[in-house]
Amino acid sequence: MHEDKSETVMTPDEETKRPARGGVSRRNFLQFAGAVGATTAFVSKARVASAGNGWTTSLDDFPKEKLVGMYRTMLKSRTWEDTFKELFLAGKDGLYGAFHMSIGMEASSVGTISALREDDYIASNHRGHSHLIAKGGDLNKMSAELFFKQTGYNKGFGGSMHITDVSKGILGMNGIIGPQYLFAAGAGYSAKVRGTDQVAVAFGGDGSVNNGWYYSGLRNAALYKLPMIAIVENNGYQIAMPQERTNNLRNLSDLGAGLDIAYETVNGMDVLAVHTVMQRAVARARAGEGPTLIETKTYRFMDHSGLAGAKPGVLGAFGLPYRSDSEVRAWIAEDPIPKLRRQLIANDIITDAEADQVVAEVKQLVDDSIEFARSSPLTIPEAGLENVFAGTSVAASQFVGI
Amino acid sequence: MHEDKSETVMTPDEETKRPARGGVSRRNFLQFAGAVGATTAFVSKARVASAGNGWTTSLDDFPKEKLVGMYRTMLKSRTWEDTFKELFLAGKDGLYGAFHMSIGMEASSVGTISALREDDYIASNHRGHSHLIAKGGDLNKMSAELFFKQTGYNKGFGGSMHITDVSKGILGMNGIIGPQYLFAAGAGYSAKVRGTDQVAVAFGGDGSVNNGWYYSGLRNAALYKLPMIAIVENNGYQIAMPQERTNNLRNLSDLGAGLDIAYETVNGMDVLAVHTVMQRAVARARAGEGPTLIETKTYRFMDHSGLAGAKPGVLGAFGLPYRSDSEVRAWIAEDPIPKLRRQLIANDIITDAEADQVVAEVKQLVDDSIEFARSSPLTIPEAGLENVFAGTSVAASQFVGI
Amino acid sequence: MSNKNSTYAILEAIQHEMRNDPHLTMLYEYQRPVAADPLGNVIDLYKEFGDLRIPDWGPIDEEWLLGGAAGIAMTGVRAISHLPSMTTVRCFELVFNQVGKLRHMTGGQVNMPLVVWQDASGRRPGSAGQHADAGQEALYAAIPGVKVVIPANAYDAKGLFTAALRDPDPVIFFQYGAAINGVQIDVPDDPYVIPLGEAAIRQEGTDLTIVGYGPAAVEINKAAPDLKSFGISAEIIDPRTLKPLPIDPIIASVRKTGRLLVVDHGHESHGTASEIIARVAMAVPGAKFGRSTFPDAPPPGAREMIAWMTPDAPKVVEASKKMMQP
Amino acid sequence: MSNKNSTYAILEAIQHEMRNDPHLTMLYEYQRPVAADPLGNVIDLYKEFGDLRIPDWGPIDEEWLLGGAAGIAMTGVRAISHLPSMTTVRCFELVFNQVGKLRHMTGGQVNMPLVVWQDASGRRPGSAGQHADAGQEALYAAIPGVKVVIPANAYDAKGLFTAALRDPDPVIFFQYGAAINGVQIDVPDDPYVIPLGEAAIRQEGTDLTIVGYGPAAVEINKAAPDLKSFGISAEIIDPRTLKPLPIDPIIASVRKTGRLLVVDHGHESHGTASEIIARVAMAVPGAKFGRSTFPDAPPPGAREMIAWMTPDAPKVVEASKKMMQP
Ligand SMILES: Cc1ncc(C[n+]2csc(CCOP(=O)(O)OP(=O)(O)O)c2C)c(N)n1
Ligand SMILES: Cc1ncc(C[n+]2csc(CCOP(=O)(O)OP(=O)(O)O)c2C)c(N)n1
Ligand SMILES: [Mg+2]
Ligand SMILES: [Mg+2]
Repeated sequence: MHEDKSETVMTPDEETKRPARGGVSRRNFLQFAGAVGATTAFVSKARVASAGNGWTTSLDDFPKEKLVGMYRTMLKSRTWEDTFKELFLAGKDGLYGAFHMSIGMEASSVGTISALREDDYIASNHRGHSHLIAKGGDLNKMSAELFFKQTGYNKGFGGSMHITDVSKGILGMNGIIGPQYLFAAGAGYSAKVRGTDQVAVAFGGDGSVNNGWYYSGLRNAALYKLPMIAIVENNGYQIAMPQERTNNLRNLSDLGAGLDIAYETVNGMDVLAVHTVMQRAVARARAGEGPTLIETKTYRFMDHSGLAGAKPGVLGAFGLPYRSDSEVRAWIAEDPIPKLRRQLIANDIITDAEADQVVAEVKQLVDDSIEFARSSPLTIPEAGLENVFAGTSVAASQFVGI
Repeated sequence: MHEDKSETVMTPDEETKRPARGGVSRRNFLQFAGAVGATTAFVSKARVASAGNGWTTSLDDFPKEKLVGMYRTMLKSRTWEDTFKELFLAGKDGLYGAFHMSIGMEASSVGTISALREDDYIASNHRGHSHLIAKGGDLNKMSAELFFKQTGYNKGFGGSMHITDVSKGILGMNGIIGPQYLFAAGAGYSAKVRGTDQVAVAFGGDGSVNNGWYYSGLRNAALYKLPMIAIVENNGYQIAMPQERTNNLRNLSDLGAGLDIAYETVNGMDVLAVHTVMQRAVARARAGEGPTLIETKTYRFMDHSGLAGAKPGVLGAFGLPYRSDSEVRAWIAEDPIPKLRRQLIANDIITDAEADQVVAEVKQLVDDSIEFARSSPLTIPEAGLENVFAGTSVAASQFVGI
Repeated sequence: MSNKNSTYAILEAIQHEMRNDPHLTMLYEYQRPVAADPLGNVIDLYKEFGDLRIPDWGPIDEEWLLGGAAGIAMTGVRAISHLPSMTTVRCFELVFNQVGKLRHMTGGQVNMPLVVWQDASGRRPGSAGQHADAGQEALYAAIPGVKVVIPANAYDAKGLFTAALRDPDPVIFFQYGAAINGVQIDVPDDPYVIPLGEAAIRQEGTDLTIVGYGPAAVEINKAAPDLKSFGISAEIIDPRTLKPLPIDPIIASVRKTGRLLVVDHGHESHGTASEIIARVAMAVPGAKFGRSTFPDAPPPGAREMIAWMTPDAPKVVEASKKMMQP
Repeated sequence: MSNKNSTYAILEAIQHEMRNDPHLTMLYEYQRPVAADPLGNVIDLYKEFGDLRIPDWGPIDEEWLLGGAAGIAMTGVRAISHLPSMTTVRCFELVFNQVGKLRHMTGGQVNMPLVVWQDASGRRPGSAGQHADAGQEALYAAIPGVKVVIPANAYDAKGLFTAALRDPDPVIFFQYGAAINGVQIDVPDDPYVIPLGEAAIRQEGTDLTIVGYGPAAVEINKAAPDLKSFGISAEIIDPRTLKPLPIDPIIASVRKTGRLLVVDHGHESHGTASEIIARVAMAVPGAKFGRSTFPDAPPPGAREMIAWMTPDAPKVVEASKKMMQP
């Protein structure tokens, strides 16, 4: 028991570490959450105020399929992660490995990526399931990868944190913070060389903005006017470290002023607001007007990684040392998925029954993907020597070959 | 001859490389030079307009010793480098190694550093002789280091590009672009830990602002409100690459807007203007108000490194492929040393004879330092194995010891 | 005195030095330095030393943690830079071109009393790619001007960390996950020093010299009983320090046994095993050499793959048997 | 066909591939890729291919040059990242944790057709500290997933660069100052390939195997006549590629000569010499080994010091004589 304590209090395995609460004020976040609450309570067909960034969006501007598509995609992401959360909690299927949920942040991923074309690029981070699903990632292959099976996207080499689908312009999730910005700028450069009007989008958390690669990616995109967009998903925390204790900017997109590029901060709990801001950025990028820096203010309902504070059937992780439960509840009140559903129904875009139908369809897809993963074969140990270089294997140097 | 050409056109030894002219417009710089020319031609006791940054300085604000001191220090730097330039050109003394002159940029180094205290810190770059001299560097030890002698500052280990005097708060010149900003931020942190009100200043060229360490040093200084000042000496070129082709900001200090810190761009050819801006920054730093980013617009009259385009007895390097001679002449017209001399004399602060006296004294100091260097002993080869770690030597592994 | 884990042992070392040195400062990232020992004693450096010397706020920016700490150290304030496990080489250039060179380049002027406390994952399943690495200590040991330390247990961790904190030169201290609770051993409460550059001979033997440190030392330790039961008298040496490398006791041992097996969780090529074998090969002609290392591949995520690729205790036994074949 | 220097030879290789591949792009820093051969032919890639594929503008920002080029390569456009000589490890983490790992981590999905053209100073006097380094190729060869090449002359440079440009995997290509006009040799105008991983046996011999690449190969070449005159029949091998390392011809040679001397301008510890000696020691028991390397110190500026520390031709001769002693 005592030994346990010293282990869980601090080990170099940061994923399992829970620093004690820093005693910092949550004022900024609660203020922001409050503002969101006040404005999105008002749901009207004519105008939906998207709090925090001064932009307003009207449902009229969106075709029905687009709106339902966004709903479906957010739900797909939510349901897929939620299903895995339940599997992990149930201790079934022997699941193991890294697992960072985007639950609560789906408006940011879906709002941005739904403004892209299929041939555009995204470079994602450790919290990227939702980006992948929004970009058309195959649930079967994603589930199989979480099971570390041969049929997974990465053939079991990568797991949750590295899922990649180059064929869909998904340059990959990544376990390291920051290179996304360089990769996306490079992908934008590549589009220019090939003479296409593709756009490349980098995703990072509020923790990724204090990194030289962020500065470099954005600055070079500005210099060469690259079709690159940076999405900073500010969910208020870097593991357990509150964002306001890591950077002296209140709105992280303000760096754009010092880079002389377009920049906006948007309510990341409002998929339509995010989409609107993103559409403008995409138009700028395709028109050769250079990069845009977008900050989406959002929140992860669960813990940084893994299952601390999570309970079966409950949305959100509570009782964590670094945030208050009332803060979590304030943000859950802004959950973008029921919010969009309410809007769609209130505005007669879909009926309650149609919405339930979407829920059922998505659930079926997710369940099928779990079945696919379960019934897929494990990896072959020797395969670990492959894929270092194309078409060859490296030596099995763990064995002394005398 | 042909072989020579292919060698000089391109080798990995970038110091000797001369890329062909990029064909880029020099408009910005000429405009700026023009502006400087227009305003500083006006010399009056009441007000000296310092072009480019909107600040004006009056000689009345400065005690006589301060003014004469600045003149003497600029001259010391100029004379020391100029003397070495002549020695290199004469091929005497077997001089070798890196040699980056600050000639033309003395107002930037002296204007800033003369606003510091002796116990403040500076972290300098490859073009730092002038910073060192301004911070009180010993000419004898500097000269001996250029001769790679035992009596040099670095005992012959470093040469021109690495001169250091920790005892005077000179954390060192450095052959790598960028770490200065981290070191100065760290030194500022150290001052806070020790409870002093010391200030730490980083110097870098216009080429150093596109580096992650610059962003990191400034950003952390902002976060922790460190007594750190960054001086970006924008001399218009990065070796042969014009500054406007490397960064999309017109005034490099504008990044400060995106970092939410104090920032200014100042006419780097006017030592009083630079000093005034720096005084404000130092006051802010000592008062715990955090970092300042200062850009000094300046120019190096000589080539990037070495002697290309230089002639004995001639100020400036001409005929270089990447800049026009008329551009060089426009900037030489702004030479801060005769400019200050003219001001001091016109305003009856010193007489012509007194000024000549300073010139003579400085020349003597410099000549003495060369004599000191000449008569000092060469290094002992075996000493190269020392100073890797304190108090020991490493093995002479170049010899097979069987 | 109790069965502390290495993190607690390290914090004890830091706490003691911080109490004696009013300036010693540690920069770190999101991992507040708090730990408890088995008796329930808690060390919370932040609570004791406050927000300036143990800043419990700051960015995810390893270059600041390293470069800022170097700036602190250069001005005479002893500093620790604690870096997370997936960024073992995020600041490599700053160590290579600055931290390791400044004393030499300035003719001895710059002191760099800096300890880089580098977490390291080791070969754990389910992490993949960047989160299950090992062996980067060999890259640092290739850099002139820095010392490199890799304890395999809490006792060594405390003694070596104290030595590092009292050293005038930069020390890179690798703390592997496997070495946190690796070999259980009592750790004295009082401060003590294990000098950098001293190997530990874990077991004496006459047939075969087995060398390994950090996670490999943990596996070798596990394999020891089996080796005995197979009649192999192994001399087991943990160098603990890679730079300065204590090669003499290893050479002396191989002179006796005639056989050297180096086990390393780093990669096959250009790892520690090469350096140790090469030095012994020059000194002991005619000896027999073998190495068991992780292959020249990144760590895969799937458990089956990474487990098969990692030199664990059973593989140490197999390798030793092979080494004993005529 | 003429006595081109390696830079011209490399530009020939790039020019040829760029003419065949309409997208191949090079990012570089302040060093416009222009060179002339002895006949006065000039290659100016910027002039021929323009500001997009040979951008003659951009920042001093090696992480962009490397990371941006990696982003370009990931999207199917072959890329070259040309990095200056004092920043041999400025982007080390990006190579270690991204460029080298992405294929493996993604189960083979990511192709990385990227050539890193890394300038390297070598041990020149008057530069000191960061501008007279050598040996960093060994650090890259320690990284899984990247190939490493170091030509010692213009002929090899062109053939290896062409091979690198046709490889689906990332290749780090070290161009040392000493190897630009190192060994004079005619370079064909037409494209040709030297496969990665093939050693060159520069001279056959029976007494002693001498291995070295890059600047060391240049010095060994200079020492060859003296060795003959002292009656030493040396077999001289230039591996040219460090990863994949062509160890078989070296092993075969040492089986014949019984003696191996490795010469390296990198440092003593954890350098290439260790890896080569260790591999041969495992394969050829009883052989005699020696290495002549730059010491474990940064390069000092003063000529007397750095010259004395550098394994040059006279030291190669001395070392060979020592190796021949019984
Ligand atoms: C360069 C680097 N440093 C540290 C880490 C360890 N780490 C993983 S996730 C994380 C927090 C990231 O916070 P943020 O960017 O806000 O993203 P979020 O997890 O909140 O989505 C950290 C510090 C890492 N992966 N990479
Ligand atoms: C990180 C790094 N990249 C490249 C170089 C090579 N280099 C030396 S000086 C220089 C130009 C610097 O230009 P700037 O910062 O404007 O300073 P200036 O020489 O004009 O004073 C370059 C590219 C270096 N020293 N360090
Ligand atoms: Mg976050
Ligand atoms: Mg410049």
